[in-house]
Amino acid sequence: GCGNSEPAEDTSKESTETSSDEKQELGEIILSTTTSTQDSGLLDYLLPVFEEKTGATVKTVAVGTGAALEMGQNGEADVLLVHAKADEEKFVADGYGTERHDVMYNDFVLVGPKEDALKLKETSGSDIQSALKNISNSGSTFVSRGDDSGTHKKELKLWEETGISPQGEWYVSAGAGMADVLKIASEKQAYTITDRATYLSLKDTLDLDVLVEGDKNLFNQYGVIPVNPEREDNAEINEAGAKAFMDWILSEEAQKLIGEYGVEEFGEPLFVPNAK
Amino acid sequence: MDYILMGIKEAIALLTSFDREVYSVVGRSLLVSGMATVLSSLYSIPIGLYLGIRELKGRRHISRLIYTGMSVPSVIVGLIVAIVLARRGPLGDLKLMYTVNAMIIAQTVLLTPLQVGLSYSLARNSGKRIKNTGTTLGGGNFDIVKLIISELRPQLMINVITAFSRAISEVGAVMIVGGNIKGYTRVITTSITMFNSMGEYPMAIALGIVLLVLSFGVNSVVYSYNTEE
Amino acid sequence: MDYILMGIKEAIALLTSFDREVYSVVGRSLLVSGMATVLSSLYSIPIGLYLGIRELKGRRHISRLIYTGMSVPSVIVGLIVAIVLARRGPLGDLKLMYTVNAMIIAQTVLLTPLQVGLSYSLARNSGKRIKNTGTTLGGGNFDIVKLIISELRPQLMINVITAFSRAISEVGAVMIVGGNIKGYTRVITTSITMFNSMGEYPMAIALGIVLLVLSFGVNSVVYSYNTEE
Amino acid sequence: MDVYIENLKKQFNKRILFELRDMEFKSGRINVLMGRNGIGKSTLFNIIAGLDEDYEGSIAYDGEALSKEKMQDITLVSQKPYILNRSVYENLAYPLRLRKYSKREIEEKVEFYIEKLQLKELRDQNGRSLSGGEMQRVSLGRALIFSPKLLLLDEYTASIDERSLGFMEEIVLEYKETGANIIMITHSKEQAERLGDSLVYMKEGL
Amino acid sequence: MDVYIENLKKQFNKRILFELRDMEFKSGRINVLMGRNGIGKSTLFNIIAGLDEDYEGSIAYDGEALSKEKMQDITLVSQKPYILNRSVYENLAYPLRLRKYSKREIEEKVEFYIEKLQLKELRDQNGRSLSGGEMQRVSLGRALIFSPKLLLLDEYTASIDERSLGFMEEIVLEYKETGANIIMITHSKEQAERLGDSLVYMKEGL
Ligand SMILES: Nc1ncnc2c1ncn2[C@@H]1O[C@H](COP(=O)(O)OP(=O)(O)OP(=O)(O)O)[C@@H](O)[C@H]1O
Ligand SMILES: Nc1ncnc2c1ncn2[C@@H]1O[C@H](COP(=O)(O)OP(=O)(O)OP(=O)(O)O)[C@@H](O)[C@H]1O
Ligand SMILES: [Mg+2]
Ligand SMILES: [Mg+2]
Repeated sequence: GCGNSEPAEDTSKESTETSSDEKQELGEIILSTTTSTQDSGLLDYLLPVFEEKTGATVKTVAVGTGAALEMGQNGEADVLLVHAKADEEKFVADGYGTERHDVMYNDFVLVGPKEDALKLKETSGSDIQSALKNISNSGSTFVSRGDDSGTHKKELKLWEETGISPQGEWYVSAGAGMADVLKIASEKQAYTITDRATYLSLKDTLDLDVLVEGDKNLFNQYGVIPVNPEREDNAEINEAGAKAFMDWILSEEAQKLIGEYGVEEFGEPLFVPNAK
Repeated sequence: MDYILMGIKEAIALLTSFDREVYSVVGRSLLVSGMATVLSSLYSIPIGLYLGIRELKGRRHISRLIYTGMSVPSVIVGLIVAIVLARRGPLGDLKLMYTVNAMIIAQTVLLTPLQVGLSYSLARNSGKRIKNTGTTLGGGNFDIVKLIISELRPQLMINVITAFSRAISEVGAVMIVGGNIKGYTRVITTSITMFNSMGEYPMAIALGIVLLVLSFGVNSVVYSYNTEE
Repeated sequence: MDYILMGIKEAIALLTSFDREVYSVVGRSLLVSGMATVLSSLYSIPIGLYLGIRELKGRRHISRLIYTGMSVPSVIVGLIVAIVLARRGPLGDLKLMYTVNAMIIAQTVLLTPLQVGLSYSLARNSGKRIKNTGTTLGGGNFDIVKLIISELRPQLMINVITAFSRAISEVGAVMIVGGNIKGYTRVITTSITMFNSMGEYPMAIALGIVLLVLSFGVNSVVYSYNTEE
Repeated sequence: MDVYIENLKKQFNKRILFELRDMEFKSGRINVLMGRNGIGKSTLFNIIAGLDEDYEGSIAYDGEALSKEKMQDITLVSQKPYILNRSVYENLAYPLRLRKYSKREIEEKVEFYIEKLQLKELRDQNGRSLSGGEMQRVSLGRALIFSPKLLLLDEYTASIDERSLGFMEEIVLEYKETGANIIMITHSKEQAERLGDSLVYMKEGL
Repeated sequence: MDVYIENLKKQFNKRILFELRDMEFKSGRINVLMGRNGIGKSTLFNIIAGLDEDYEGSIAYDGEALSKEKMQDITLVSQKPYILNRSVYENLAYPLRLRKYSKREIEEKVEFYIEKLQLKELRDQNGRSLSGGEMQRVSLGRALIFSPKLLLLDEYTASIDERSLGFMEEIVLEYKETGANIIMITHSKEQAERLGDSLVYMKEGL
């Protein structure tokens, strides 16, 4: 409880008008995002810079894309950073979010057994559709996320574009996170589609190689969406904080940081900034 | 709150749908956790009781160590079993990873310290008179372990129920070594976790209710062998 | 197998580094699980004992229901507590979601059926003589609950240790209501889960070892109040 | 507190243990209850003390049914006494603490019985580690200390040494003078003769 | 099995309970052990039976130290017997089953003692629900059935009714004829006189 009759508190409120204390205005921002951004270490790298600059504290809750969007709908998060473009646009259109902007992308790759029995590297090159056809025709095991995540949705879309409805013994639906699915694929010497960041961070523990990459269909766009504070029951939303976070992550400074992340460790950036 | 109501409705729908998929997930949960409970009971209870009746030196330290074992997080158990069973691991040739057998192994390992700890405590706290009786009638340590099992069956049953409840409700170990693969290694708790991360809360709650119904059934069966009353 | 060795090395490094981040995660684990254990003990033990000494009608069914409660998966507990504490939930105004307090609440709820079940079983199996003694000396039900607590303290301590071990090793509930937020709600088990999914197995194992060391410390303290010997 | 038993029938599962037409135990007396092993004496005591409600028939306590208030004035010195896991002193104090006696009263009464039952050396010893005879003393003291109106003694001197038997009997004889109803089970005819004012024999088919 | 005790000292924490210079119990006799409550009789029995190893001094069994084999021939009828949670029949059979007796032998011996201890009606009853006196009978039978060479009887008739006392004593007198060593604790001088061949009094500072 807070005794709002106490004069001391009133003065403290007034003193926040000064610019040096402006920082504290932003307070706590709840950022709901996918496990891939957290597990890749990107957020641990970015957020301290933002917090230092603005004095806000960002509480990151990393969940599946489905749960992240659900949190946004319920007003449990102030701002979202997710990667399922179609759903995101619907989310904004339905009035759950105020706006949506591209932040960055990473790319998906098709990984599989090192010996590459299907010779996908040679025959498919960077053509994901031909690779998928080849896998399904040969009945080679393919592990799907099967968890309704952004990655899963992307994979399903690729199958759809290829004109195959994947089902049968060869198509394993794991219902697990990216890291688990990569491990399963490695154990079973199967194929799967993964974001490059997760693959790179687990590479040493896996018996898998990248077989197909570079198809523009494999790009994975991340977007930022502030949750709509005007919706019923959304009074708690930290509107200013969400806006500040969005503005910052789209800013030149943040975009530059994103572009540099991972170069040192993996020799290439994990995410490509593309805010407009 | 709507989620909870929707969850209850969904649970009824699931249970009455006789959907093969649902039943196979439930059956697998029962198989994995039931087998793990039985297997771990077979050796952990005798070991725990044996340690409990022995007047070992440094008993206080041993007690603490044993009870500490009960805190091993299931994710760690999963991880270590996975390291051993993985293709590159020492038992990789058995190709057990991502199978129901791997899940049973992981849960058996997970339950071991719990079962040893609870049996140990039972022997220490209630086994003294039984031990003395057995000893004066000519029983050795092994006979006394058997005697305690038959004398304290109701209490041991509760320990077994406690172990089963930890197994059936845990997700860390089975997720790592099983992988929640549809049709093969998916169990109730891994499904719940999956639906939770998908934001499908009513479905998650529904499965939670299904799990409790299952658990009630198992407890009823176990309980009917319990001579408590 | 290398992971395990690396994990052990890493664990030693962590424990001796005196890294503030590591210590705050460990401290938070202890706070959350310790508080939840204490809070749930305060009411669950008396309730369990009370139910155990009463000669209730339909006792067999009550027993089964109580033991069934021990199987509630932690993810479900997390989910339901989250629904209640969410901004739009009935207790949304308290702004508890994603705080340490929410984690304590969730684990307190999680431990309740376990603590009730174990105390209930204790009263049923070992409380009869104490109840009769208390009754003939003029005690009412409430006095008898107090009497059982003082007479069976060693056994109750083991129940409390069992509850603590479930709390400190579980991840489902604290993950959902806490969110594993760095510097705020990150605890050992949520870190382990995170490192596991990041593929940093040695670090996950190292934290598992840290957790066991912590648990050993707590058990030692609890155990020194245990009058068993 | 007079006890009047009417048509009391006790059975385990289907087997009838006893059926008592009527039986009376009057206050101000030592009523001795005898009978062969397994005839049901201890079982009857449990029923009278309100510990076992699984019976048919009726028992009147001063003409009334058993109530919570009445239970406060009834106690049982069991054949296998359970001594609490605390000091002998605290064992004796326990029934007084339940009844919210003042600190001074508790101290006075407990010291009185410690003296009387020759428990001085055991004062601070834990009750669970006592010898058989010591337990019987503590159990008797713990029962008398709150002045019950109905005292059920189940073979309360079975393990008492010869030297102490005298004062153990003396104490009960003294206590009779308070007008309480004392019912005592014993297997010793001599003891029954020394202490008893009335004698009831439980027999098969009574 | 002769028992010879030398410089046996038992203490709890710092308190010395007893120090026995030397004490001898010869086979083929009933050796009575008496002493006031709490003097340490039952504690001594526990030590002799090998249940309590926390003492100083030495005990020789037929001149030798206690071994696993010797333990097979020693038994204790406890002051507070623990009867197993199984039928009376199975309680009696238990020590024989431990010793891998044949089915026929077990049946013969058990039936013999059921008859002798007048337990016929209790044959299939659960041991935990017996009355005090019934437990003492079962406890005695369970001890004699495997013909121990050293039999420790701790107040084994404390709760036995007058009618049965006779045969309970008779059985032990008969058993003496096997040449076994019987040591018996009792508080009854009469019983000591009736049965005892020798008498040891435990006293403070002995
Ligand atoms: N649960 C039970 N089921 C069957 N029989 C029982 C049960 N409980 C007690 N009995 C029997 O009831 C009878 C009466 O027991 P009780 O303890 O009242 O005898 P008692 O007269 O006090 O004997 P004692 O002189 O040996 O103390 C005994 O034969 C006992 O075996
Ligand atoms: N753990 C203990 N700590 C302290 N004293 C103890 C402990 N255990 C037993 N004693 C004491 O040792 C003494 C001997 O007990 P024991 O049972 O051997 O007596 P006893 O001679 O058999 O008496 P009784 O005739 O009453 O059966 C008792 O005074 C008892 O209080
Ligand atoms: Mg009796
Ligand atoms: Mg004794």
